Amino acid sequence: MELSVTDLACQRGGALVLQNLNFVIPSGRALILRGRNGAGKTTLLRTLAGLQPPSCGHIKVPPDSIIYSSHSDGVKDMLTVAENLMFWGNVFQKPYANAARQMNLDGLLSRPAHSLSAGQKRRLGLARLCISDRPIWLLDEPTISLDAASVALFEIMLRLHLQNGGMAIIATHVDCGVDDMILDLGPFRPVKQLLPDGFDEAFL
Amino acid sequence: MPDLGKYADAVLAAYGISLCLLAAVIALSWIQSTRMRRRLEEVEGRSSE
Amino acid sequence: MIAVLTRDLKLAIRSGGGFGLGLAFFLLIAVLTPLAVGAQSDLHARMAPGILWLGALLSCLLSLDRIFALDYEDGSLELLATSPVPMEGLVAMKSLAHWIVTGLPLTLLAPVLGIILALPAEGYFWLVVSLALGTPALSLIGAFGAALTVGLKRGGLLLSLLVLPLYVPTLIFGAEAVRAGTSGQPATTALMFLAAISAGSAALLPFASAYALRINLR
Amino acid sequence: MHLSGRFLPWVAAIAAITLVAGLFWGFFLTPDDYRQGSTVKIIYLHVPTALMAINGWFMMLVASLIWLIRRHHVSALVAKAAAPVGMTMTLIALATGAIWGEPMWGTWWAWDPRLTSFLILFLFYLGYQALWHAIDDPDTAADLTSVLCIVGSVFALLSRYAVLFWNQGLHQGASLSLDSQQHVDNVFWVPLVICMCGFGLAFLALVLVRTRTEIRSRRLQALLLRERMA
Repeated sequence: MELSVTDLACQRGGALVLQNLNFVIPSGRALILRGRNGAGKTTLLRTLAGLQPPSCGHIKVPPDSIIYSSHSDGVKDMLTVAENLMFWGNVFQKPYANAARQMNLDGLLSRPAHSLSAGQKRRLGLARLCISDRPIWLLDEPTISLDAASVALFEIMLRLHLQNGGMAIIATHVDCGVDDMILDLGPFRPVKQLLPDGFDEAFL
Repeated sequence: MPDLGKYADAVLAAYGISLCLLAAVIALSWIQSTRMRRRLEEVEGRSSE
Repeated sequence: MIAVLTRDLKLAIRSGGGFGLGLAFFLLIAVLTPLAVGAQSDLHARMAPGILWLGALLSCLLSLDRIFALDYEDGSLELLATSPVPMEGLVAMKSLAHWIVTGLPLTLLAPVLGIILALPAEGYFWLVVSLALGTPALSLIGAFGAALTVGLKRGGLLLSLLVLPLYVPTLIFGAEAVRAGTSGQPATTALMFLAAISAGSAALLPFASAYALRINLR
Repeated sequence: MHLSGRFLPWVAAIAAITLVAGLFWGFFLTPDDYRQGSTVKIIYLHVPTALMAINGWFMMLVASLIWLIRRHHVSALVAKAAAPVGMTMTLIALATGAIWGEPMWGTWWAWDPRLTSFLILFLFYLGYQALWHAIDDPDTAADLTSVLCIVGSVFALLSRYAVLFWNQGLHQGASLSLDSQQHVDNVFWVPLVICMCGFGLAFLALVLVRTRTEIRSRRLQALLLRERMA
C-alpha cells in the first residue's frame, strides 16, 4: 500500500502552480507540506483527492483509499452533532461511536451543530476521518481553530492511524507532533508556464 | 422596382429587418475582430521586446 | 446513498423555509391569475390547467438553486465527491429529495387550487395524474440546471434562463393532458409523452449533472 | 489560424456574391404568386435563415461533442463563435416568418408550431451564450456549455414535437423537400437554392471570423497570464 506521484503538475484557475513533483509515501508514514500561502498546498491536495485532474504526470494510488478534509468541515448546522456523525457513518457504512469518543464529542452529541464553536466544529469534521477506515488521509490545515487539548487529541488520533498502517498528507504550518517527511513546495514553482494541454497555454 | 401590390410594406419590412440584423451581426463580428487583433498586437509587441 | 436522501429530507423539513415557500408561491399564482384575468369563471375554467401547471413549474423553479448551493457553500459537496457515494447517485438522491419536498406537495395541493379556478369536475383526476408524472422530470431537469450553475456568482437568474426552455416539453404535455382530460378527449398520448420525458430524464440526466458537478468542483 | 486566414477572404467574397445574386434574383425577377401575391418573395429570407438556424445549433452540437471527446480547444471556440450567428439567423427567420404570415393569418403572431419552435430555439441560444458569459475560467466554461448544448439539443427536439402536438399549425407545407417532388415550380426554386448557399456561406464566413477572434482572445489571455506570472 503506497502512494506514488511521478512528474506531477497541477494548475489553479488556468495557471500552473506546481511542476515536476515526485514523491512516494510508504504506509505508516506522514508527509507534511510546507510552503507560503499560494504555494499550491491546497491545489496539490485537491489533485491527489481526484477533485481536479493533474495538468500532467500521474498519481498511483489504490482505488477508494483516499479521504479528503478541506478547510470547511462540511458540518450541517441544522442537524445535531449525532446526526452529522450518523450521516457520515451511513455514507461509509461504519459505526460512529468510536470516532466520537476519540475526538471527545460524547458530551456534545445532542447539541445542534449551529451552537458549536469553530473548534468544536473542526473536531466534528476530523471525527469524520476516523469513521471511514480509508488508509490515506489528505488533511488541509487540520489544526486551525483547535485549542491545545484538541490538537493533542488530533495528534493521538493521527499517530494511532499511522501505527495501523495508514498514511497522511497534511498541509499545515503548525507542527503536529509527527514530522516524518517534510516537503517544501517552494522549489516546485513552475519555471516555464507553457504546457501543451492547459487551455490557454495551447494557444501560445 | 417590381410591383409589390398591396403587400409591398410587408415584403419591404421583412427584407429591411433581415438585412439590418444581418448587417448588425457582421458589423459586430468585424469590430470585435479588429479590436482583438489590435490588443493582441499591442501585447505581443510588449512581450517580445 | 439513502443516507443522502434521508439527510436532505431531514434538513428540508427542519429548515422549513424551502418547503413552505414553494407551496405558498403556487397558491399565490393560482390566486393572482384570476384577479389579473377577470371574474368570468368560464374563462378561468378554460385556463385552469395552464395556470396550475405553470404554477407548479415556477414553484419547482424557485427552490432549484438550493439543491446544491447549500452543500457547495459549507464544503460537504467536496467531501461527498471524495466519498464512496457516486456522484450520479448523489444527484439522483438530491433530485428525489427535491421532488418529495416540492413536487409531491404541489401535486397534492393542485386539486384544492383547481376548485378556486373552477376546474371542471373530470379535470381533477387528470390534473393529479399529469402532475404526478411530470413533476419528477421538473426536479431532474432542475437538478441538471442547478449542477451547471452551482459555483457561479449570479447563478439563480442564469439557472431559470437555462432551465425554462428545457421545461417546455413537460409543460406542454402536462397542460395538454389535463386539457384533453377535461374536454373528454383521450389524454393517454400526452400522458405517455410525459411519462417518457420523466423516465428519460431519470435515466440520463443524473450522468450529465454529475459531469457538470465534477467540473464545477474543479 | 493561418489556414483559416487564407480561406477567409475567399469564403467571405463568394458568400457575398451568392447572397446578393440570390436575393436580387428572388426579389426582382420572380413573378408574384397567384394566391400570396408578392409576400412569396419573403421565402428567400425565411427558408434559408430557418435552415441555417437549425444547422447552426447542429454545428454547435458537433463541435461540443468533439470538444468533450477529443479535447480540441478550437472546437469549443467554434461552438462559442457559432452561437451569436445562429441566434441572428433564428431572429431573422422569426421576423420574416411573422411578417410573411401576417397577411394570411391576420395577426403578427399566430403561435404557429414551426415559428414557436424557432422561438424556443432562440431561448436555447440565449441560455447557451448566457452560460458562456457567466463563467470566467475558459476550460470549465467550454465543458459546461458543451454539456448544456447536448442536453439542450435533446430537449429542443422534444419541444419541436411537443409544439406540433400542441397546435396543429397553419404553416405551409415544406416548400422545398428534397425527397418528394417539388412543391414550388422551378421559377422560384433556383433563386431559393442560391439564397440558401449564400446564407450558408455567410454563416460559415461569420463563424470563421468569430472563431479567429476567440482564438486571438485566448492567446491574449495566455500572454497576459504569462506576464503576470513572470
